[in-house]
Amino acid sequence: MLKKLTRAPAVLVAAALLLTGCNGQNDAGGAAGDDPVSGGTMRMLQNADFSYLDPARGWDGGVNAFYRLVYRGLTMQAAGDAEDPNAIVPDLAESLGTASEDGLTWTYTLKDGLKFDNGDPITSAELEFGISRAWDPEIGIGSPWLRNTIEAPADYAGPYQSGDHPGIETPDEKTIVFHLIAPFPEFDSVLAQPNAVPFPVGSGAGDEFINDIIASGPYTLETYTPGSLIKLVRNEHWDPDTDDVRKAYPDAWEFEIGLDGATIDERLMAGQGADANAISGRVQPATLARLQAPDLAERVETADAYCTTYMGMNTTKAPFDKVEVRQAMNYAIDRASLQTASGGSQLADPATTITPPSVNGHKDFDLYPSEGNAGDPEKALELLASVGLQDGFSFTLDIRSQPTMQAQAESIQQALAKINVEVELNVIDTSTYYETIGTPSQQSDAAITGWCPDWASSASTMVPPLVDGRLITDKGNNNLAQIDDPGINARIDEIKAMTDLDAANVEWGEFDEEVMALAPMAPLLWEKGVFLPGENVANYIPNTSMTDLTIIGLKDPSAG
Amino acid sequence: MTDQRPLLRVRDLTVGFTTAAGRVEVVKRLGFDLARGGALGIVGESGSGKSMTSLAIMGLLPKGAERTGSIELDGTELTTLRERQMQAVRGDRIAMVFQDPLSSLNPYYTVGTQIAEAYRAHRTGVTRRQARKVAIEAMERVHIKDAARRVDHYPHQFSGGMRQRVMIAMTLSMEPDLIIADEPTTALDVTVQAQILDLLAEIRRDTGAGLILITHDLAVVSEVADHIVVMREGDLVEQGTAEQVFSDPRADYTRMLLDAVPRIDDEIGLLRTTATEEPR
Amino acid sequence: MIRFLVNRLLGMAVVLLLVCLFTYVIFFVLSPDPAVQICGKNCTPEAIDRIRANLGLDEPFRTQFWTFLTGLFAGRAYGTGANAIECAAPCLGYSFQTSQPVTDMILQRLPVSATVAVGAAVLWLLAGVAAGLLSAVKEGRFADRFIAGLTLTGMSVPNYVLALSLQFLLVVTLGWLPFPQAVPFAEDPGQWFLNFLMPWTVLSIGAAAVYTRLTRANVIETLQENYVRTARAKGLSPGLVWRRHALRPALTPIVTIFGMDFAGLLGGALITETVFGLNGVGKLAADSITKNDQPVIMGVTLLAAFLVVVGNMVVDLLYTAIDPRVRVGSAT
Amino acid sequence: MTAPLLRATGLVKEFTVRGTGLLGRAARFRAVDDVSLDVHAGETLALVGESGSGKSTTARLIARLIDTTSGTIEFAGRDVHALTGKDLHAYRGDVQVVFQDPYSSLNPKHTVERIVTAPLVYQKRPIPGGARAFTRELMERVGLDPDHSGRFPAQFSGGQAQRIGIARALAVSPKLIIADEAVSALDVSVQAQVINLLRRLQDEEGFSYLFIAHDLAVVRQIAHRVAVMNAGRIVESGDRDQVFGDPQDPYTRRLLAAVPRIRPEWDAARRRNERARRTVEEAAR
Amino acid sequence: MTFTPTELEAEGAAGGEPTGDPASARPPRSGRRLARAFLRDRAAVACSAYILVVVLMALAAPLLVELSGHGPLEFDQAAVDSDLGGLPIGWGGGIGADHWFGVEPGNGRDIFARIVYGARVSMTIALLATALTSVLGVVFGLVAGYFGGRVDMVISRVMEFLMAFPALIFMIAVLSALPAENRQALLVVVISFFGWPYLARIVRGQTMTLKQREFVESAKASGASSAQIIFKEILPNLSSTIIVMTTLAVPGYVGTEAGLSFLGVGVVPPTPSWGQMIASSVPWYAVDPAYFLFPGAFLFLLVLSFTVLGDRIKKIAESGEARS
Repeated sequence: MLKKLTRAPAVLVAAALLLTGCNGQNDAGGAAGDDPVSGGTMRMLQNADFSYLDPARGWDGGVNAFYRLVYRGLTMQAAGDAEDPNAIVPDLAESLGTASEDGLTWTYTLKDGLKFDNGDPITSAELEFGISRAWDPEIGIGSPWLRNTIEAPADYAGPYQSGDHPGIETPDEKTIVFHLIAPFPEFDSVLAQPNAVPFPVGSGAGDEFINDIIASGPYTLETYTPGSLIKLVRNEHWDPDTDDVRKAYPDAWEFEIGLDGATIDERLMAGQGADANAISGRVQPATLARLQAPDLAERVETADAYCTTYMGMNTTKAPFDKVEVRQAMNYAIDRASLQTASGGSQLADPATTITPPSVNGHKDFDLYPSEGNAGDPEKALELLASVGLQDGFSFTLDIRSQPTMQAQAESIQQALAKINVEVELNVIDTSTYYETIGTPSQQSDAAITGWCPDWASSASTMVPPLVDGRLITDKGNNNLAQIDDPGINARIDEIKAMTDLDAANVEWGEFDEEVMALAPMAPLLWEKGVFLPGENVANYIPNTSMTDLTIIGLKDPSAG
Repeated sequence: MTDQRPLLRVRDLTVGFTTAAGRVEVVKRLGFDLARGGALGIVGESGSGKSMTSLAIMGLLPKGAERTGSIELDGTELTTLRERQMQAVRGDRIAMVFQDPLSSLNPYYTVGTQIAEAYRAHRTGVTRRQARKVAIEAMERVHIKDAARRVDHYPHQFSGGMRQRVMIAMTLSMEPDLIIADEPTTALDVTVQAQILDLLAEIRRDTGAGLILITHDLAVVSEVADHIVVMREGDLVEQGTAEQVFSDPRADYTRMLLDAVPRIDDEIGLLRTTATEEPR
Repeated sequence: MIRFLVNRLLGMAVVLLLVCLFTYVIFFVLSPDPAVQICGKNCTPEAIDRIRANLGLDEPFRTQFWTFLTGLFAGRAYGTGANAIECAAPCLGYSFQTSQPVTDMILQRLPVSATVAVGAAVLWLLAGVAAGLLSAVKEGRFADRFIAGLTLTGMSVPNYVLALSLQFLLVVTLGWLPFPQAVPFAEDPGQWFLNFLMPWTVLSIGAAAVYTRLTRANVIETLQENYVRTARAKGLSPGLVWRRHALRPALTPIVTIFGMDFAGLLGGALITETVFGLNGVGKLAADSITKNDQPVIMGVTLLAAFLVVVGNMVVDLLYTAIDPRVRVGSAT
Repeated sequence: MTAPLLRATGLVKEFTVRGTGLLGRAARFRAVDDVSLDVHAGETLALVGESGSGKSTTARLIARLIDTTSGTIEFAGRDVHALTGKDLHAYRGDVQVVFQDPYSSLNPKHTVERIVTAPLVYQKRPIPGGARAFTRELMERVGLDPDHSGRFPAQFSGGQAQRIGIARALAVSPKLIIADEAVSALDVSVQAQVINLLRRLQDEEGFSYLFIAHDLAVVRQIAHRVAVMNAGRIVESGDRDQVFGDPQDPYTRRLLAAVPRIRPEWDAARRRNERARRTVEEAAR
Repeated sequence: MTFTPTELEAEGAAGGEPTGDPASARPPRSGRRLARAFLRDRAAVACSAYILVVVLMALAAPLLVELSGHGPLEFDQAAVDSDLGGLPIGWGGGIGADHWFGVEPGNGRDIFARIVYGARVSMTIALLATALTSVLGVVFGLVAGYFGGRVDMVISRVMEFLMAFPALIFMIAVLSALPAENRQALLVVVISFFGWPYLARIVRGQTMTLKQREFVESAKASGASSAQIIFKEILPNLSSTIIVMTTLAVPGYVGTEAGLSFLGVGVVPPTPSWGQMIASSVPWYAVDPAYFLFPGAFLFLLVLSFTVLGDRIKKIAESGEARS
């Protein structure tokens, strides 16, 4: 769900640290011997603060997991321990949406007994209001999918300035109808986005939701000290009977923010006092060695990658305008060394495709194989020689001033030195990195970045945004390769139109391979996660995309 | 004088420093007497050791200085006294007036506090009020006008001459037997100098205290002292009554010094100097 | 006195204005357009324009700066219509990253920074003055030389190196202390003390070394003053000479320097707070720098400068109170 | 009578004094108040007074080290204030200053040679015969060992250092030397030597002295004419013998009365004894 | 990070000598006597020796790396264990004949080579910053102190402003906002920009004292121009102060550079720097203390050596001035 983040570094850090979720593979064996029990306070130790409490503004893996505790939408991603955790299931709605024949009108019916934390009922009007906030120019800076799919006049500027949303109908309190711009078979996924949630009509203007929450989910806000502490307590008006997914075992949540990564790991390993009830994001590479100790090893949880770290090559600049050169890069890069530099085999896998295995629609292939993934310089040199570049060349690689990415860049530098290619690193401050590489006039020859799907139920948000030539913009561009291939563009339209989502996913896998034959990018790594929940934590199923916090509980609520 | 014993009797006083370059003696085997109520002038040019002599008597030599010889005050040998006993002597029996009254007064306390300090240190059970009264009296005795008000002023609020009066007042509170004045007028203008010298004479007359006046100015010493000690580079060059030293000096050095003094009422001509300066 | 105060206040205002202007210009000129950052990943040129207008970034620099200044004293409003946000004085603006009012963000962090600063200051003042006195008394002897060695070491160890070493030794290896967390005093005084002990130590060690040396030098120098000789000539006991005539003049300059150092510290101990993960103003600064959150950086910078300048002034006034030479004009 | 070498008319110098005390206002303090004086070629005019009387300020005004508030100074018929560039350099050569504290007035980091030749260097004038020889000659003239031209001031005694200061003044062959308390910091025996030196040099070179001093006895030994200053004003001036012998102004009288003296009868006795001793010695020979 | 100039300045102000009376009438001690006094001081000699080692290390870095066999940027996958998060294989972070100081976790770069090259960065930046600071501080201090009045007021206000400024916050903010190229030159400029007032304040004070001395008036009476008085008459009298102050400033700048690198705004990777090595060793110190220990110890010793050296030079200079 997380797109590459053009925005704050906070987002990335949070995304990296806050993990959860379920990843298909159920390894819940080890620690989860005991089942979660209701009660107690669950603690979360994290480095960065959440971006925004207001779901119309925030949109990243970390905060999305948090929103799930306090907000409800019409649909949602399935529980972390579900058979297919990527699936979309109904939440406030009785069932998934019903599309009209032409695919332009989607209708949903609300469950009974839905209430906000103040006891007011949630009706279709509150949903329409909450969803229309996405159009407010100042507030609606979160997920763009509502705006991308639902029909609205160009001058519609949200409920505060323009009033009711013309593209959403509420024929009665329990029915809500959406009119789309164009058919969109995956519209249920759009409504699972965090900004498609209800709010009392008229609330949330200005900075009201900067420090406050009007909850529809099982918890509501007790205290918020930005940058240091968030406390959640039970929302007494949340009715478990209306919620098939959330378990909400703990009575309260405490998010302790602003801790150093190493400190978090130390505290989790020590597990003193309340830290036994704590969870956190990925452990640091340095901690892995210490997790070999038997008592710690049995607490360890792992999660697969949902994002792909890749090096985009600017096909408008020589010599990356030649497909042979781009393929040579794919051959030459030493993914084994990249893997070690990024934390070793437990934290990263070499990536050979654009779509990671845990995203529906992944197809396993490797067009540029090498032994032990350590790179094939001979093959690369051959390719370079075929275009007369056997003596090498030099190019500039944009990277973020962040240790792991620097280590990755240095690894690429070393590997390409073997084929006489000199890499100059252009270190860009984290706060301006995505702005720079997203501006074609400023981007250099190549850049390292990552990409995650906006929803994992299909690869439709994984590959196309990176290669659709029609999406190249002057600012905020995601097609770093700036590749604009009519064949690719046509294939995207073709697959997107398919209403059979499973069949479409098979096509996305094929499409991935077709794209990689042109090598507009070199997939580098799938960065996985290793997690260390506290001893007293049960049913913790971490996920590198979004961990499902709503199913976690304590084994013994009286402890800690 | 009923008591034949001198008030102060100094014998073989030697002050030396041991430095990396060897031992340096700044006062060498000095010996002199001061009669009860007498005024002794110690004269010498810079580096003659006259100030070290006064500090040696007070037992206030700087760190690293070694003192040998004998200093008897009224029959008491001072060199063998313990520090605590010496404290009782200082301020009470021997008082000292220093050259630079500004730096010799603590800028942080009122002059009254500083004048009364000695009194309070040597008398037990003195109340604040009594001490203040003593200070005012002492200031009145040195002719500081409006003493009751000025007792609460700080040193920097006084002029140079007044500060020196404060210093003198400080010595008076304990009625000492001996006052040592080390270049008390050097920093002062000539008219003020005359007043301070008069004041010292007056106090001596009134209290009967002995006075040691240390100065480089032969004219000053001639006006105040009845006995003279002439020093040069730590050596005692000559001593005797003032009249004898001034009218019939024995040592060449004394004669040279006297020749070099410009006179306000003597003939004008080349000043007679016998010393030749050799570059060091 | 009043005149002195007025002059001092004016001087202070000038310096603060300079700080404001300087910071503002630097960030105005150097920084990437904050509107683009705020706008996020799905941005349109119109959206950027709207954000710029909201933040007043479309105004000429002079107007912007003036609005900023008036915001400081009178408050200001952001945006228009239903979404307008009132920012009461002293308004330092809103964080670009979190939309929190900068003033609130700083105020929330201030208690932690103050705890760190006060504890460290007490520690270094006590340790520094005590060691300095001991050193002066034992001048040239073993204790003096030993302390001299310690102070040189203390002055030389970079505080993050010290912080990491201590944490490794006392927390990770020996487990004697907890990982520092900002435990409020009221919650658990014992834990509060244990948690803050390391930050205090790290922060105070360099200053303690400097204060030791200062105290030693001042005391030794004061002991050579003529008035100390006068005091001894009056027959005062060594204790009295020390207490009345050596310590007060020797420690007065230390008070003044202490005031400034302490004020500087209140504005946040950036490295110590960052290394120990304490959410104080210093860490706020570090965090907002990585996020290029200009209003917060500006706010913290201004606060720190303000504290230093005010600290300077307080020290000046204090000095006036302590030193009669300044307090009472000369009569001549 | 010829025109004076130096004529100062109606000199005034005011300083702004920072306000003191509560709400003190900046005040103007008149350090020199309507001072007029003449110095003729070859003569010594002594300016006497106690501290704060304005005599040193007057000296600095004349040396153009500070600017006057009002009044005029003429040197050899030219208005000193109007001088610039070359003319000012020429004036700097004609008028030299010897200061009170020899150590303070000699740069501790410079050698004698550098100190002595500095005025010529600063005025961009050639050094006759080269720096080394020139320095040696000057040192000889003021009674210093020429071999010591490479030494630093601190390696000399006070009297010697003051001779270096005099040598520096001589380097540019001045017409007027302003001696600002030039002998007051010296021990009495050394003072006598330096006074003698100053007198001898005047005899040899014929320049004038403006002799600033607080010590009346010294002044009496060296001055031709005397001006007494008090609180910024000249209260009395005239020939030496007239001022010392028959002071008109009460302040002058007070000043004279305060000078400590060795009793004349002792001095007389000493002279008698000296003569007697000399006679005995001669007879013995 | 300790931004040491403040401390120096504080000490200078109250600690006496440099501010005291720089031009007291003492003979300049001959160079040989100073050298002898210096050589007798064991601590000073030891510190100089260490500094010399670091300097030589920096100068001979390419040569040393040739000897040790690994460049500062070279990866060595064989030396780290990918399955343990990239932990170096072997005792003490991989110390052995191949890697003298062990290797960096994750990529297996040779720590010895990085220390050696890191010395270059530390020394260059600290020395250049010291030089620039000294020039600025001396010139502005002299000008302010000598001319006084309005000139002094302007310069003093600027100094006050720079000293009131939270320099560290600002340095980080500016450095992170500026483009990364020429980071080293930028570091020097930024450090000096905030560093000069501390020296200038002392120089100003001493100049004001020296200006009162009669040799200045004497030079003026001899026709010297202001520039001549400032640079020929006054400046030589400040030499010992300047030497002492600059020696004492070097450790501050070594620390500042390392601190900024530690905070991630110093030199740009992959250029090695001690501060940066320490920063990247933080997560590892529990499992691989050697990675923290080497740069930490080298940095600490360098700062300590400069501090002790400055302290000793100050003492020797003072005793030279105190002895007549």
